[in-house]
Amino acid sequence: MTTTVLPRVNYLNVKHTVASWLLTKDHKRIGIMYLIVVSLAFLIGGIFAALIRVELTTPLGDLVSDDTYNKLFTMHGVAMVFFVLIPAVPAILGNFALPLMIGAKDVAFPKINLLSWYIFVIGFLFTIAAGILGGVDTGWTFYTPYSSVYSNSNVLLTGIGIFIAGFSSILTGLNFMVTIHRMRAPGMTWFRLPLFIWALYATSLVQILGTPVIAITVLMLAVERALGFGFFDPRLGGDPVLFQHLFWFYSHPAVYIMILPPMGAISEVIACFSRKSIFGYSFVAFSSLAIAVFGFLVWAHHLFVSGISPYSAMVFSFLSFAVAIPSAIKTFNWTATMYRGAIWWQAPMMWVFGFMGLFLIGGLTGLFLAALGLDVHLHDTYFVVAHFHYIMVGGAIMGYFAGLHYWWPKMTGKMYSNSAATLAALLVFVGFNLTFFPQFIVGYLGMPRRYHAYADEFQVLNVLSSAGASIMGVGYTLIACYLLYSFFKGKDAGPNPWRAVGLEWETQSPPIPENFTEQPIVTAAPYGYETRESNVG
Amino acid sequence: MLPGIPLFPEQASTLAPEVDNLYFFITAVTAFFALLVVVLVVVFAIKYRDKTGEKVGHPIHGSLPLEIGWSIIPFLVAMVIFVWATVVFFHIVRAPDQALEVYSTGKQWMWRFQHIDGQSEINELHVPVGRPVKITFTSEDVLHSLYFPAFRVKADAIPGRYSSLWFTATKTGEYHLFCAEYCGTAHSGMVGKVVVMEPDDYQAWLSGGGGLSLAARGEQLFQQLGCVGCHLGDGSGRGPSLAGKYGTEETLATGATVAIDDIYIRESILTPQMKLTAGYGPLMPTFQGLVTEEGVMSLIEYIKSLSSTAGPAAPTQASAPAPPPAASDNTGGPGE
Amino acid sequence: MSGHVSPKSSYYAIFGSLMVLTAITVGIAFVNLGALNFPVALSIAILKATLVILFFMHVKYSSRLTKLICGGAFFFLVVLFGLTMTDYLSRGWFVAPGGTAGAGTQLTVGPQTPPAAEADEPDADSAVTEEP
Amino acid sequence: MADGLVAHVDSHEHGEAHHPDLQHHFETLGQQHEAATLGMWVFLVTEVMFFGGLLMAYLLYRVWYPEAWAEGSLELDIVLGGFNTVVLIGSSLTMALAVRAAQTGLPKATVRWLLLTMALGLTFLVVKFFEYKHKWDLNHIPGENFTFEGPHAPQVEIFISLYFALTGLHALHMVIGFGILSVITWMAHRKRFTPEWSTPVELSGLYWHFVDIVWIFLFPLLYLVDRVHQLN
Ligand code: HEA
Ligand code: HEA
Ligand code: HEC
Ligand code: CUA
Ligand SMILES: [Cu+2]
Repeated sequence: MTTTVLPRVNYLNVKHTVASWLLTKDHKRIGIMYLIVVSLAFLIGGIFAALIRVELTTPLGDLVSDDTYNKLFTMHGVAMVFFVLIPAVPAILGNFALPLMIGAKDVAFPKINLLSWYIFVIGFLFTIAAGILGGVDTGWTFYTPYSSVYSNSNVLLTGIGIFIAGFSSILTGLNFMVTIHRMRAPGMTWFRLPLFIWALYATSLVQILGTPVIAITVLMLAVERALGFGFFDPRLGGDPVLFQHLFWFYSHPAVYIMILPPMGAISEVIACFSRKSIFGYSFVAFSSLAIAVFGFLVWAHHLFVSGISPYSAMVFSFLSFAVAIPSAIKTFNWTATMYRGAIWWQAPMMWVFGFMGLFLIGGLTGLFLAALGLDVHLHDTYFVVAHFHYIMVGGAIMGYFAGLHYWWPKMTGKMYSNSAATLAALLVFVGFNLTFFPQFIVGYLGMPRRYHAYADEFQVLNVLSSAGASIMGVGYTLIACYLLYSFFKGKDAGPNPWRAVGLEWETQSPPIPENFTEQPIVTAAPYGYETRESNVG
Repeated sequence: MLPGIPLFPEQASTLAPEVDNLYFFITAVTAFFALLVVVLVVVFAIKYRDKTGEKVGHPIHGSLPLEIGWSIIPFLVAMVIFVWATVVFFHIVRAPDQALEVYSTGKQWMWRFQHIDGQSEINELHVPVGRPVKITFTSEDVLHSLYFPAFRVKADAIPGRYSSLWFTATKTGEYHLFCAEYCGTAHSGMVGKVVVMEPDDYQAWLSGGGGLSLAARGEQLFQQLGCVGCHLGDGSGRGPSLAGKYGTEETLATGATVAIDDIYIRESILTPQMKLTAGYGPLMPTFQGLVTEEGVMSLIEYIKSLSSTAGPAAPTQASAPAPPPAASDNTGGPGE
Repeated sequence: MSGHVSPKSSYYAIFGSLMVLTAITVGIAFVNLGALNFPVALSIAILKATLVILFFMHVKYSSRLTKLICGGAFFFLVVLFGLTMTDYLSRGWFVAPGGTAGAGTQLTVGPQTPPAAEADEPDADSAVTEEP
Repeated sequence: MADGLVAHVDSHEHGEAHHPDLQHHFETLGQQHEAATLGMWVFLVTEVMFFGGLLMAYLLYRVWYPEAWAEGSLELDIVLGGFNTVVLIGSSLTMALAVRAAQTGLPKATVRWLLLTMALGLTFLVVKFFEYKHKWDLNHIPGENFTFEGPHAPQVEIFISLYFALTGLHALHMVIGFGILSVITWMAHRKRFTPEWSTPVELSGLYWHFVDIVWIFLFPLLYLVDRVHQLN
């Protein structure tokens, strides 16, 4: 290992003015700017979640009014889905790491990249405005005719916010796709791409093909609500179920926008801390694409009791089972990667351990819901709530934190406390299970979701759930503390604290504005950990 | 163990054990896969732990047989679940022939149930044990969803459409009834109970409450709205006779044929011009706005009852299943 | 560094074909082909679009990737239409015994109650609303 | 790094003369051109899906309410629609010729063809405006004041809603296209394009052709629906 003297200039300190941030076209800075906005959205969404959990400690609706409660879970869902999880990994970690990992100076369209951030912020502001002006109470799914005719809340403003934020997602996807096609360093062939890149590529596919459909759907909803056009209105003979088809045509694939990038990050971290190549590289790579493509074929599994044809339900159930297979392939390959590795228990790997268990439970309970006869009972109960939190919080958020902890030293040049990070991972893991496992049981008992008050016998399980949420809250707060501390006061991390392979670790931390001092040329497959040192464990 | 915490819902319908068995099966299968992976991860993490971070792993790059194996086996397992679950599903959606019919409408924020014999109740439903009950329902405003956890059935109520669900209760008692589709402010208050009774008690309950039978109320409406003026029993009126029509097929002016069922009658009342009967002009006015969803349901029930009376009996005299004599305009099931 | 350059004449030829096809599609709209009118009109539109894509947009001379992208867009459009229609087209197939259609009934007309959010008293007797 | 997996070479010499249009993060004009073209195509895919949502609604209700569709379509003026189709396809031709002129290094011709394209686009929009105005006068705007005589009035309202949504969105794309072409024309006038670098013209061409294609579908879908069955 050669030690180079770090040049002082890096992308963080090259200029200090606020304008130099707000007008930056540097993908790394844009990634940081996303990090700030998304963390804010996570905090807001988390506060809503906390209020939900407090309300639900008693069966009576005694803390907040029913209308307020309805607004709480709606805005929780909207904030978490559209402003946290969809941008979290692609827009923060992807933006930061993608060009570095493929040896490019920047993404293909840096100006559009900055534009995406602004669009995102404007969408976020609209949504916040909707919240401040009284909130919105339709559920994050905006089902008509409630949303188009009956609701008295700020549906329009929220809809516009989501519509705008959608374009940010589209542009990010477009940018990444072109970048991966056209900006790879010499020698960086498709099968030398790190798996995170494959995952981002698959994600951009979904963003490009799916997001326009939600955009037009929200637009139709808005026009129907504001101008009285008829698209879904049953009074004219329109079909409210059509809205659900169009909504889920995007929103099911969107769950893969949320999980694929964290899966990619997991692949990076697991290889690095097992000191091994990924087991079955090409299977993991192609399963990302398979999930992205097959993910478009299953949306109506959210509609099994919405009045669709039973035969159609059968088709969608079948396809939902089929789409589980690529996820299975990934899971097994990650497990096999650890076999005979040299597993280094560092903070990012702790998050991976959590991810593996929780994603598994989330994914497997998806099979319960994809099973027609069972979904009739489970649909719109807390079982569904538990399922998606296991995947989205236990899987995607855990995967996001794995990636954030992995690249944090590269992003900031600073190291956080490993023991604090391990403790946080443990707290979140324990708190998480306590929060959401009881919800499977209460769901099977029949407690419907979006209930402000519930039957007495569900109380004990709900109290457990609220208790768990507090532990989780402590965990998340801890993360915020030590990461912020490390940013200002942390030890220098050095260019490659994990001794990882990959182009992003070849440059200094934090990287220079142009990423690399000289154009890298790639000559081998990724994850060559074994061949690096002779010290086989 | 904590007393008083239910961990499993009551099984109170013939469908419940079917659904629960499926649930246990999927739980067992997924638990197997979950344990397999979790145990392996834990074992590997401990066994191959390297505290120094200096060592490197063995160069293992993959194995085609393994990849194929762990693609095919989960797929086959998933297909077993799929087939089983689909069979159960079709049991759930296909109501048996001789079911006791109940009509219902959901609106913000209550459920109204209308028994054929006249009783109507709100947020409460009385049914006999051991007999299939089929509920046909719709919504007057937004989406709702009728959900009986103890019976493991639910279906969305959709404005402009009829949905149906059925169950055969197997245990007497009182069970929850929920609205499962988010419908606005008091969604969580749109709850009630279903009371499963012994058949005798049920009969007693039925006769306890007065009220016109659904068909009889339909008959009243048929007169009030002036339907009789055109739809004479012998077919001599301006509109076709409706006697004996239900369940048959009608030829439309376009030459197409349609089955005369609930939906078709509903359409005929609300948008008569949409499907004109062959041989008649577009004379019939729309009754949209003049009759409620429940009114439509009782009219349908009345027209249905005409089918059982053979011959050209004038519709006004059609004999509906005789309601209890205490026929007042005010229905009030014991539930109210 | 530019894309493909075609001779001017080929553009005029394509334009001519597009005009002819437009005339045909308008003409055919006035000829009764029974159920075929719509498929024919759609086929002509697809043909016209293909001409524009291949020649005006130079896809004929573009890379495999561009062709793949064009094909991909239409593939997913077909997925959207096709899978959604599996629902709508098969709704009529499922009729539960006893007359009322089952879960898969085609929607008819809407409710008549205005969207006032009145959780009013149960008006059991008045199945008839006031005459306007 | 001791692993030897990654070698380094010097990036392209900074002493080389740079094309003024080459952005710093690209290596060559070729790479830049390919990235931009690919980006445009991907963008057009998103546009296809965008219109796809509306077309899905169109498809469903057309299957459900064929009579209402025919009734609604009779309200549209086939002559104006047909005229606009010719105008728009014509503008596609002039656009293609403008791109060709730019690629072959004829700035004057480029400007001429672009102006012609814009004129045709404007003609389209003006005709569209009068069609809308006609609808407005007849109270055929969906919403509270929608009036329509006929047995299928509610379903015709859905048809008209889709008509406005589809053509409105299309017209919006035309307006945006008009804006883009104005800039491009100005750039062409300033002789910014050479056979070596005419990517912006090519990209706006792609966009313009796409808008044309949308109309190629909208015309039969909206104006030519089962006329003959209605007219008998
Ligand atoms: C990141 C988000 C995410 C992800 C990745 C998934 C993944 C899956 N989801 Fe989930 N889902 C949601 C988020 C997500 N979901 C949300 C938000 C909702 C509710 C929305 C709302 O209504 O508000 C929902 C609701 C939902 C429903 C509708 C429930 C209802 O409302 O009635 C269904 C039904 O089929 C479903 C199924 C699945 C399946 C089969 C997968 C699969 O992709 C899972 C695949 C993974 C595995 C299966 C685990 C690994 C595999 C193995 C270890 C091998 C063993 C496997 C076999 C034997 C097959 N989900
Ligand atoms: C990514 C998605 C996501 C995430 C992360 C979460 C996180 C949480 N969610 Fe939620 N949830 C949804 C997506 C998500 N949720 C969706 C889509 C719905 C459906 C909405 C609908 O029905 O319409 C839902 C609904 C939902 C319900 C059901 C409401 C109902 O149906 O009535 C409940 C109830 O318990 C709940 C709880 C929680 C809890 C306790 C957390 C906890 O994990 C939250 C913990 C977080 C905190 C406590 C914040 C503290 C954080 C910090 C202090 C760190 C600050 C950050 C930095 C600066 C780095 N959520
Ligand atoms: C002004 C006369 C008139 C009145 C009043 C009238 N109808 Fe009709 N109805 C007709 C005519 C004419 C037809 C046949 C043409 C058609 O299908 O619209 C018809 C058709 C029907 C049909 C379809 C029958 C078939 O065989 O296809 C039903 C059902 C029906 N009417 C029910 C009713 C009910 C219920 C009412 C009262 C609420 C009513 N009608 C009031 C004239 C009338
Ligand atoms: Cu009615 Cu929820
Ligand atoms: Cu889904």
